[in-house]
Amino acid sequence: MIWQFDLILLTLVVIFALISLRVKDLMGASIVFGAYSFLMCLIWAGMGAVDVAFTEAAVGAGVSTVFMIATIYNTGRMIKPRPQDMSFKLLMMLVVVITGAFLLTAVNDFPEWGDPYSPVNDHVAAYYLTHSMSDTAVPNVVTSVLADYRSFDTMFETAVVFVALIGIYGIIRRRRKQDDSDSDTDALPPYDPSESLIIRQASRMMVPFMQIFALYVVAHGHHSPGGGFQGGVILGASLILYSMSYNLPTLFKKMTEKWIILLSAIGVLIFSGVGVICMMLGSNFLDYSVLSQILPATDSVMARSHAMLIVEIGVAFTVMCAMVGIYTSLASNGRFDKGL
Amino acid sequence: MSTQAPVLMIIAPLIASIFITLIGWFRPKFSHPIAVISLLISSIASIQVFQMVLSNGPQQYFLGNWPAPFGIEYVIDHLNSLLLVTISVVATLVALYAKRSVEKELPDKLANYYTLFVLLVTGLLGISITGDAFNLYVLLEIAALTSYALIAFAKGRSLMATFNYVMMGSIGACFYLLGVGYLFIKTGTLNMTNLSQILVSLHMSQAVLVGFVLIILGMWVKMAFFPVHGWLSNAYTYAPTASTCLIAPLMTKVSVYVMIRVMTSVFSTEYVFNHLSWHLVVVAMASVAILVGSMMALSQRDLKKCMTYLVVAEIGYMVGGAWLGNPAGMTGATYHIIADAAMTACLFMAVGCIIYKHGHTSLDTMKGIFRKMPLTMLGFVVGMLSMIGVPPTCGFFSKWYLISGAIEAGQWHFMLALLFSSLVNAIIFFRIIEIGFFGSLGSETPDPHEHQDVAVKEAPLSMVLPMLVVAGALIGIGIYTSDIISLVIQPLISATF
Amino acid sequence: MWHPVLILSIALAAAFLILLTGERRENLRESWTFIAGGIMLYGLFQLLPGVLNGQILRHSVLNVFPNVDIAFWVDPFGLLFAFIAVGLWIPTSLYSIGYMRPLKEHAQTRYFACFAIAISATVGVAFSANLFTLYLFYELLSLSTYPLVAHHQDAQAREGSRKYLTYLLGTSIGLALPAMILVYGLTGTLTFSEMGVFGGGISAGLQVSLLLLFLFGFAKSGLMPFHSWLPGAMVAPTPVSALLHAVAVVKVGVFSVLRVLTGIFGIDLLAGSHLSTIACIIASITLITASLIALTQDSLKRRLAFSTVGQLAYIILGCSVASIVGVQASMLHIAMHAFGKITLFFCAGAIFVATGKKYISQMVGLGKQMPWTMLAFFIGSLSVIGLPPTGGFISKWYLIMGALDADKVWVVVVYLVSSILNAAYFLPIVYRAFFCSDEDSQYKDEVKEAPLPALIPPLLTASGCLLLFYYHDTLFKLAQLAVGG
Amino acid sequence: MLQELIASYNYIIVVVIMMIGLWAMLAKQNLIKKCIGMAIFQTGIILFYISMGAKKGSTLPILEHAHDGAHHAVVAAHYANPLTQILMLTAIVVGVATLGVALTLAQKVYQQNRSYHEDKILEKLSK
Repeated sequence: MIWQFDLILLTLVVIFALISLRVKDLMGASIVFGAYSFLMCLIWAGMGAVDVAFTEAAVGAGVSTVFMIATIYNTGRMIKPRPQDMSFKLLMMLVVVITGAFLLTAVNDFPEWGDPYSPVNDHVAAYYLTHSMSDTAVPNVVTSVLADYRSFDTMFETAVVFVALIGIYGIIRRRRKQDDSDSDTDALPPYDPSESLIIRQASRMMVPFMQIFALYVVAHGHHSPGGGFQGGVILGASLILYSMSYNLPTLFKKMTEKWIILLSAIGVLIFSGVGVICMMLGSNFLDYSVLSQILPATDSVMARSHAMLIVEIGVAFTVMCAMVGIYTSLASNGRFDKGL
Repeated sequence: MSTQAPVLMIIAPLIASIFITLIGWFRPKFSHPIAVISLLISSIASIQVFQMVLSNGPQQYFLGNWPAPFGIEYVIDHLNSLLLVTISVVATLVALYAKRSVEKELPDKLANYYTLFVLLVTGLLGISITGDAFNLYVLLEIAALTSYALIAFAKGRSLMATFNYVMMGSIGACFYLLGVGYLFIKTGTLNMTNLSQILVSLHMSQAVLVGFVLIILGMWVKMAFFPVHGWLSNAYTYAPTASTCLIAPLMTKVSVYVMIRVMTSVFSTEYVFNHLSWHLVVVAMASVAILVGSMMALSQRDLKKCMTYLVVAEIGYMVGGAWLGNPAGMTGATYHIIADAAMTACLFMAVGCIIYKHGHTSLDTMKGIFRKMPLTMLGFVVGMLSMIGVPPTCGFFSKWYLISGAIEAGQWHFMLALLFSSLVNAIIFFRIIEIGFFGSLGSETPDPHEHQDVAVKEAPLSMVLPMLVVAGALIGIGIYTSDIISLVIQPLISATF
Repeated sequence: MWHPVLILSIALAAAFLILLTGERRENLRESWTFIAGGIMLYGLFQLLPGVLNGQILRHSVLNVFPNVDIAFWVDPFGLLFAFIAVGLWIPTSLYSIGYMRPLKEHAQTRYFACFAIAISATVGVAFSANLFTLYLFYELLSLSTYPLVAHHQDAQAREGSRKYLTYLLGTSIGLALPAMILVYGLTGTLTFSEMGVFGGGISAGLQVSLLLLFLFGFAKSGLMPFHSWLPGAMVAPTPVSALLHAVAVVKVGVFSVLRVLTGIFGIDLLAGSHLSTIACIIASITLITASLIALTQDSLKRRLAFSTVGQLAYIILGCSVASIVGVQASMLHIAMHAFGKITLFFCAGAIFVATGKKYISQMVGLGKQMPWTMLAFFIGSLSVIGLPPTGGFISKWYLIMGALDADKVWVVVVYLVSSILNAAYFLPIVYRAFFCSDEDSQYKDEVKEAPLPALIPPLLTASGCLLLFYYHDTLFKLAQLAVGG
Repeated sequence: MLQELIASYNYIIVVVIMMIGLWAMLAKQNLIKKCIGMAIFQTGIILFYISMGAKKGSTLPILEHAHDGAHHAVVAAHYANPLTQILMLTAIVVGVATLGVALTLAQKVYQQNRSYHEDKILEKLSK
């Protein structure tokens, strides 16, 4: 990587973070935050963490920003200045500065940046790189670590997304024709983006391509950057785009609320189900190698590889549904009839 | 290959949560039985594991059959085996208890509620059982996210309280993750056993020090240790009854467990107490936490809120005990994790029964509560006696060890704080007894005969029974103290000191 | 066969049966008390021969800490105390019936049940083989007597019961508990032993602080400045006061102090250091001050309460001089004072039941109308003052002997001064009740004796005071056995 | 020399970003700004992990392999660190889940109190 480029990016990131916190318009702040995330994922890509960069581009710069916009759409967007208690801010500043200084004291103690033989790179990580092929036959080590060596983390990560979806539904969802008293027609902007012909047509064309790409990302995660998360987020984003360019009811015609919930649960079920099957076949939870007993024409190594694909599909289901579900909840303010 | 019980206790509620969502969408009333069954399976599995640990010593379980530093492993030793039993059993009882209360408070969200309920238990069990620092973070987040939602379900004032909780919880989790990062950069491993092996030679490292401090700080935020206790009271007070009953006893205790785990298993007592040697400052903070919590509890006019501040004070007990730096203090702290989980569960369940029948828990309006709800108040009395530390309830024994630890370490202020908090608990307790006896608080003249013939209006049996079981457990734990200490805590203490 | 746990659980079972029987069938309910009391007394008598032969029965129920069990033993001192508690429970219950029913008190079931639990706790204290068990029952007693003190449920009762618990729980948690933990931390044991548990090697400063913590920690013994719960608790119904002041609560306090002084510190350690003097000074101050305050009280029950504070200090003083005779004397005094003081309280209650009067100034001429009550009152006061032919004389005699044995002449002076004060605050009451002209008498013919259940118990206990003057051999034997004399 | 500076510059920026986020979470009054602060804090941590896993002159952690399934001996130093990446994948997902919950709460709070301003909300609640 080019260090000058890196230097500029790192500086820019700080500036963008500050701007997004300074801007009085919340919509603007969200957009700046999106830009911040995007710069961040450039940095990560520069450091060789393509999978992370990929995810951040989809999640941080994409979906997160859309979540914020959906929230702001239903509420107020301008911050009205108010006289503030500066002593509190100063106190917090002090806390933060002390914490930061404390964190910085350790920087000199870190191994040299980029050292391939630092403990982080040498100990466990090196094992993964050297054994991934022989253990799992998956060349993308990120995928093999994600979906096999540390698949237990990943399963719970999927569960986290599922939890968020269920939790948000529980908090925000209202039955229709029930208390519409609190702020029904709240802050609807005069401009309705779904009426724009250009946007409609453009997204109509884009959505299928996005979805095909997403499927590719899921399926080809063994050999190239990508996997269940990235694919799931892109799938979700395509649906979000669809609903943004038309409106929510159009989306719900294709994919109802019920399916959002059920599919997200099924995603987790696929993942944990694979684990349970492994247990039933007499090995430890998530030990894919025993799946060779039931998968046709596989040895224990290939069984791992195949099981990873199954698991990634489960992840993709859950993530996609969670992204769409969270977005629709936020955008429609829990009523699931109209909204952004 | 060993038994599957360790993973079964985590997986049962996880899979149950999926089925609750799938089935509950169509038939919400099935949610509760599924939740209870899965938690029962968990309890049985955890008891089985506990017995295995007692007879065969610490157990390991490799997920995905990957050997330890490369895959994720479960480590069940003396420290967490009993905690696992406590979590799963308390959760089962709370689940039984929750039925009527949730039906009343959140009738249209049964499926969502129980999904999150069992997932919270999954998270808590997972945190306690895992031997991997990063896996712990993921489960910490599961537990955190579910508890946010479970609290926010109550709507109303709970929303803002939860928002603050989300902020503090995220800071806590981020600090933990960052701390793990600082350790990771020096060691290259996330496995706790492996970490502790490598860290032995890294005691002088500044990065390791920062990492340790960050993890501890993160846990303090999570457990609402003074001075970052502000979020706890509102969040717990405005939450739905069943959520408080589940979260208040278990969530903070698990954070305390993580703290002790990091102090003893990842680092060593040698490092924490001899190398760093600022543990006495922490004990002083714990004393302040106890004082502040007790004072705040004393000034409340609402029973539930009062109880939440007692939780803050109890956290001071455990942190202080763990940082006293001697075996007695550590024994007290670990014993108190179990004791306090049962105590808080009992009290919040009793408070929940009162809410169920009475609508609220403002102290001024609880005239005749003893006659109206005799069984509920029986449970409450036992819980409160344990809080005060009256033998033979378990609260007495934890206090005993904590005080002996304080004396051994010469930390008189901590001992005084403990005694002060006992007295405050006694005052709070007798304030409620007085309401039972005199009908009112303060200067109002009580009328001896006005509430003599209040009809008994007890909360439903499905709520009262689990509470009484917990109340009985308080005495049971107290009676079996010496067994618990010698079988469970002693091996742990002798391994770490 | 007869076992301390069995004996104390009989009282618990009685409490349970009382609760079950309930308000409707009150005769059946009360009969449980008497049945339980009878059985317990029988059981204690069965234990007596063994103890007199010098056997000490030990029984451990449950191990709680290393070296600390919930354990019981039947030693002479404990048995002596258990005898007093159970023996006086029966007349007190009879008296309660005579007191509660005419006044139509509410919640009698609760009252009798709590009473039984309190007795159970008292017996538990008596038979505790170590400090931990003792503490356990000590707390149980505080809690179970709270409903009794708060019985009237009015503003005054709230005041009194608050004070009661604040003092008792406050001191036991704040002082006695840390002291106990310290002792355990220092010695690793809490079991009472005649030699004390401190082998030596404990600094004098620490010993003094432990002594103070224990003396004040067991605030039931009413040592100043932690005495004011006692007059405050006078709001309770009179039978409760009788129980609190004569049988259970205060006696448990001094019993605990005596146990700690003899079983934890050991007489030798006390005698061989300044500890004895310190304890003596504290007790003496309480003794004199309480007697002086008692002089100024007009409310009969309050005067009795301060008299109790003083008499408790006698007992502690007797033990604190740290001579063998002194300790024996203080054990005897527990018994003697119990009989005397309970008589006095019974009489106060009988007067209240018959006339509704509480103040001494209203009792002029009462002797003509209530001769039996006032006779009993007279005997009771003689015993408390320590004049023959009552049991109080015996114990006071030995108390003085004990002080002389320990070469503490100033203690003898304290005894004598306070005895004079005792006489000064009791005898005028009796005198004015009997010897007054008809014009001065505030009572005409309308007042009669209290109903029989309220009259018999004071006469019983008064005759007990007289009998103890002649038949105190067994008690004395027990006391002698208790301190290896 | 310059390279070394960049190396520590990297970590310094990490701390700066995290502290910006932390400060926003603690001191900002606007709930949405708090949420943004939370996201910034999390990205800071992610950057920290990614930085520690970076290797000079390495390529993506996708192993070269022949099509017949045979593979060469792998030199770990040639590939970027996969472990930190998957840890951070998890962290990103956890972060977006938390963000979603926080935003939902913020939205509901706004509807109750017609404001995102913390003090204003607390004033209103304490009435």
